Amino acid sequence: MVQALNQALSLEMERDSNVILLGEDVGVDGGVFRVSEGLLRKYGNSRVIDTPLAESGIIGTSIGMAAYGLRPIAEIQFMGFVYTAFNQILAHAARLRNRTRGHYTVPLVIRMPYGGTVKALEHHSESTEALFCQIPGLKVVVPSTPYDAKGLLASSIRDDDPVIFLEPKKLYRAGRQEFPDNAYEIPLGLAKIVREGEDLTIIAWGSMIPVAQQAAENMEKEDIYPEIIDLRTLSPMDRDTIIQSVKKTGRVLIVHEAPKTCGLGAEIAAFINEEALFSLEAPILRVTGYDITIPMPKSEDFYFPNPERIRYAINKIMEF
Amino acid sequence: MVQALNQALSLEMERDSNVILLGEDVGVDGGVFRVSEGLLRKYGNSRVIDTPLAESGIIGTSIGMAAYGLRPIAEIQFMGFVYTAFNQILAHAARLRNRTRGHYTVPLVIRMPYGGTVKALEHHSESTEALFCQIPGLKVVVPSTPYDAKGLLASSIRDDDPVIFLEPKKLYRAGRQEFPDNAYEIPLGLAKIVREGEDLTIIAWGSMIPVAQQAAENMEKEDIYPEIIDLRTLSPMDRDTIIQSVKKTGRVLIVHEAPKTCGLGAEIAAFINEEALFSLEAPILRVTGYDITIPMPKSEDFYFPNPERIRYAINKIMEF
Amino acid sequence: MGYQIVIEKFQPSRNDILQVIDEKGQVQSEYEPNLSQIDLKKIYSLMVTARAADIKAINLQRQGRMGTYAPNQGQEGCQVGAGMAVQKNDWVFPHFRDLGLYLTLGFPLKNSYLYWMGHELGNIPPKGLNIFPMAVPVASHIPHAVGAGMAANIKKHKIAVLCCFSDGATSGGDFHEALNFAGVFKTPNVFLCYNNQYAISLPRKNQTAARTLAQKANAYGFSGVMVDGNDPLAVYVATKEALDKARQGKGPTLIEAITYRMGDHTTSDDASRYRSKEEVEEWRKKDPIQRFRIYLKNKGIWDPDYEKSVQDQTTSFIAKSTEEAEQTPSASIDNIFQYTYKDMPPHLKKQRDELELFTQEKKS
Amino acid sequence: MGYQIVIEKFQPSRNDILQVIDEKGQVQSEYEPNLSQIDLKKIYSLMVTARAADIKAINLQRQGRMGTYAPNQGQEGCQVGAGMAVQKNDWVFPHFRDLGLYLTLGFPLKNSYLYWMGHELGNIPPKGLNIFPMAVPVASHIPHAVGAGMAANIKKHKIAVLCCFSDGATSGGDFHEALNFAGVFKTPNVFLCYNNQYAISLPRKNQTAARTLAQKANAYGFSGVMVDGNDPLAVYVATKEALDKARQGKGPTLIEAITYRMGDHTTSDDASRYRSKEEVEEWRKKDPIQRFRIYLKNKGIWDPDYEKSVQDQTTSFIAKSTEEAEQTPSASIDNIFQYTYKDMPPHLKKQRDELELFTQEKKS
Ligand SMILES: Cc1ncc(C[n+]2csc(CCOP(=O)(O)OP(=O)(O)O)c2C)c(N)n1
Ligand SMILES: Cc1ncc(C[n+]2csc(CCOP(=O)(O)OP(=O)(O)O)c2C)c(N)n1
Ligand SMILES: [Mg+2]
Ligand SMILES: [Mg+2]
Repeated sequence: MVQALNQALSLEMERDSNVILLGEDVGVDGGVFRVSEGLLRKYGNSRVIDTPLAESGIIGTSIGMAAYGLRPIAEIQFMGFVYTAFNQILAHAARLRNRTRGHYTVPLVIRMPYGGTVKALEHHSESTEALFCQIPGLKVVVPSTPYDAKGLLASSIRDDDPVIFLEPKKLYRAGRQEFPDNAYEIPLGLAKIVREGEDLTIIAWGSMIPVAQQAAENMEKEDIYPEIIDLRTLSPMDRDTIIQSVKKTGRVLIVHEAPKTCGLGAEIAAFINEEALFSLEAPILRVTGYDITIPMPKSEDFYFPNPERIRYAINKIMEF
Repeated sequence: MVQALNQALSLEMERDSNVILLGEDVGVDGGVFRVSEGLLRKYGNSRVIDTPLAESGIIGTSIGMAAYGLRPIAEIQFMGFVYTAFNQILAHAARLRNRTRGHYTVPLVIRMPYGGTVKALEHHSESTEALFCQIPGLKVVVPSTPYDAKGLLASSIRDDDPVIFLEPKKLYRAGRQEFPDNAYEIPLGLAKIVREGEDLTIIAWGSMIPVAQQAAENMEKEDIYPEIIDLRTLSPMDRDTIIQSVKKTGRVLIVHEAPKTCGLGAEIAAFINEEALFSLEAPILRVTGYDITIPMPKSEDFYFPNPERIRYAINKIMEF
Repeated sequence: MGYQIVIEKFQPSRNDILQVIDEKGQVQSEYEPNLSQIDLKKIYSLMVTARAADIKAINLQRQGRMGTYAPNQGQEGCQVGAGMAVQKNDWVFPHFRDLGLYLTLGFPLKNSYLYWMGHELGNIPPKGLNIFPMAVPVASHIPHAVGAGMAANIKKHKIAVLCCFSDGATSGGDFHEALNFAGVFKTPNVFLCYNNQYAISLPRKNQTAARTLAQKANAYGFSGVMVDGNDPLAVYVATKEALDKARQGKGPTLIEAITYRMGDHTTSDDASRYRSKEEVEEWRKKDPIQRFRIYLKNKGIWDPDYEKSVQDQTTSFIAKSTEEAEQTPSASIDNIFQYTYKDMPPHLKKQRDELELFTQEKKS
Repeated sequence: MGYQIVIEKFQPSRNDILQVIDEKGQVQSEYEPNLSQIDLKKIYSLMVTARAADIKAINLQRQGRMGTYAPNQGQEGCQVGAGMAVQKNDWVFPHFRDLGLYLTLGFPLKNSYLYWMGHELGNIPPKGLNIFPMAVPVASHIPHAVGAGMAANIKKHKIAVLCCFSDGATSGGDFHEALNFAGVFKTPNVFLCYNNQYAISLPRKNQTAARTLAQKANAYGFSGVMVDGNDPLAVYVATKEALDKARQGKGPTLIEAITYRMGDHTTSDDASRYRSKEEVEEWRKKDPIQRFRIYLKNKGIWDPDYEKSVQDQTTSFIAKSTEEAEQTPSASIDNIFQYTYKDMPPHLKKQRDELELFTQEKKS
């Protein structure tokens, strides 16, 4: 996926000289995950900017740059370090268009590696997408494949609203999927059914897609055929695709890494309840992180959803 | 309610010399809403501290003070200004106990006026409680009456974990309810049924309680008798009281000021779906703020839930 | 006037404060700018208008015709002085208490009133004026200003960016991160700090233990300068020099303009709770309008007839602005939904439609 | 040695850097502290242990026996020098790259290893040592240190608080807000900045345009001082003086210790991508251990036998710590749930019980 993201960045920077990249170690070092490798050389240090260590400063200046006429892509080195920029995101990036009735806009992409299961240090495994999904004015995007990563990042950069672009660390170097070399877009706001099935609907995104796929494969032995929806855009959500699938299967499992309480799964369950209650044949279950701080590596395996936990939950759902 | 809060602060400071108060304008000015009026005179400027204008600094130093052995009460002047302190709250206050397996703890209360309908300036009407409810390690408390305010604040101060204490601005000077002069506690984690009813369950908190009560009163004309649950503690939530009521009524309406998507109502609907799906006779509806930035005063009335919108939703629910 | 003269001279370490006109209206400095009569008159009438528009706003608030409002009196000197130095393509990131600056830049008073009356419309600048909406969260706009400066550098635009705030903002993390970026990227920023001695009830001395606010620039590798904020010419001279320096690619400057907030913090505040009458009266003697009137009189520009014409113009301008603002309809339902995103997503359309339906049903 | 001598003398404006032992191990200063032979040996053996324990950690990481790790080499001088100045009731808020400080304070190496191996247990300090767990979010622990200082003032405890961080942290909003609080409330804080020239790939000169980091103290109304961070005695002298000053109620100090991160940023980093071998080799000549060895030799304290005994002790200490750390079982399910709150709320109990049940079922 790293290469797909790198290509998207490079192609968009080539396409539009207003696109610039900034963040900690994005230039000389090419990003700690090498997502921006080579871009400094290609586009120079006025467009690929190594910043001081200050996340609120990175996002705050990006807002000013965006309003001035650039299309900044800000990298936050890990999602666990975005919180100091939370005020800039919530109070400014998300609101400037509305506050000025469209006079100033913030075409800004905030890229950040998110998620766990990679035995990382404290604060390096965060998956707090729901914090952003509740902020009007933001879009939240999460790819699960290199192909999607490239197309969704291109669309995010071309989008005229601020986009939180979450990159699943776990998949950075997984998935040797092919993707075309040219630039292409995948529209924001559309989910994708990555596996068709009849028996229940699994809704997931990002790093949980391969986990759900593995689980679904395992379920075949038990003659259970889940449909899997990869949300791709978490906000605004593709509610139609979800409702259609739920109406077909009548059963829903949501899988995410974030803690259960107030995770995005809550909103998904709530609106399914609102719009398709009488299609439900079983309670909507959620396989998620627990409502605790993500454990440090030695015990992190307890925390993250895995195919077994999914199987366990599916069996519960199918009992109804 | 202001007086009740003031009493709770004063009594707790009297009871325990480790209790201290800090924030912008809490001392000489007695707080912009006068909640800490008189405390500087009573307890001196080493325990009632006017700080520089820096919310992350206020919360960050409070964490250090708490770990050192004090029990700080930090005031954030308006909920709209807490976001710069979000990292300190999420990454430190909420986690220090777990990170050190109980060696260091953060007995800290973060008080802040929240909510709208008072024709306030931009950023002065926020109700983003769901941001905090998804953070493991935090408690979130919201009183709706002076009596509860005093007892809940006392309990929050005596609690050994960090508590986000939200004070409904709208009710600061409303409600001339009597409350005893002595110190008393209301346990955290317990909701309260503030109106008994048979036909549906309304779940709300803080400033939405009087609104829900007004709506419920109006519904009597239509021979509909809602039960109203005042959550009081939003995290951890009193799920039992909710489930019991839902099992009785079979219908649920959630009312909150925050935007609908990913508001706390989502979690409430989701866990009711999970635990009591087959008791539901109608979809769980939510009357909430819209998924937009809170409008400025001239059009804010469109935004906030009111008895008419609640009636509209109740009628929809009763149609099933 | 040469380049970077006052910035070098009035460094905080020298503890010398640039003043052109003293409290008695006398010229006390070799740095008196060479402004035309028209400009001098403009400064005067803008200050007078700002003062009167402020009084009007407070009255409107008292009568329930305006929401909570932040009184401006006493700070007209620094606001107008600074505004006079701004050029056409510059960008401005104002403080929330900045009426004089807004007026000087040609921002319609009607819009300022609209803002405080509670209309988002009040945030929209007129065509050709690059001004951001005021930021309510203190200090949070400073990074935006630096971002604009970075963008100008990237685009090789020879412009400057003025960013205003008050003493309270200097304690915020965003102040620090932004000024540090400005130093590192040598942005064309001018940071104008209205040191009006208070952040609500907190006196300046409890905001920071630094002797001056200007010296904070040193932490970011650029210059700070101190000026008498109640002297519009001193502020003009320093701001102009700093903006010129910025446009020439010579990096940022922090200006500390020493002034006083004569009124309450907002119309919800009662400043007598935390400061003495005597202190306020001391500062009244330093009033920027009063001393500038004497200065103009000494120059033969001011006389009672001129005063009357200024007052008359001001009165009718304010009346007209008030009327226009009050006649502006509040935002429609569609309007409050429409600018959340460029294109309204389905769930928002649904919410909007429901609200519209509900509102119609309620009416009928 | 009197009070506040070096702090006054080595102010950043003077551009003079306190050095007691030069790169060749020669005493270059009148400020040589009067330390006992035991203490001098302690400094040496602690630096040697820190160096060896660091190499061991890197090896453990390479062998998959430890997680991502932040190499420490080159910074032993400032860490040990500072740690030697800490007294029993002081509080310490360490940097995440601070192995030498941890060791000096008597924090078990086993715990440090546990931490980097991925056990929360590694965050628990031994009895009697007031040390906070390291903060991974850069700069975010500085306000905690100031809070502890405020608490000590409130409780009238005559203690000092040492807070360590590196150059990258000085750009963070929390650095600013915290140091400003420290100045305003005159807290007993010592801020020790390990200026190791890099924040991952960002060189110090791009972190801030300020000429020195020490001068940033000026923005908060207290003193900054510059020391050679590869000279443990210089760091000791400055830190001791600053801690004494703090305990005497005379307020905070910022110390800039100039040093170099000899290794990669972490075991995931490759520093050759962003800096030259030559630069690294230049700094190798300034190695703190090497020069201190010569200093001890010149004093007649060091000889090959002594070296051998230090090496032997170190080797067995490290082996024992490694073994103990590796034998520590990982946290149980109950353990990862138990410390979320003082009392586990019902929904968490339910989650824990479900996970326990699931885990048992899976096993069987
Ligand atoms: C981040 C933040 N915290 C708190 C507030 C509430 N508040 C509004 S104005 C103000 C004081 C501002 O003081 P200063 O920056 O000196 O501006 P002045 O009022 O003097 O113009 C405060 C605390 C706010 N607007 N933003
Ligand atoms: C707030 C924050 N942003 C980003 C990171 C990722 N990160 C870890 S260490 C580091 C550089 C730290 O540099 P410095 O403060 O100089 O410490 P040093 O590594 O030199 O010891 C960065 C960017 C982080 N830990 N915290
Ligand atoms: Mg002020
Ligand atoms: Mg460093």
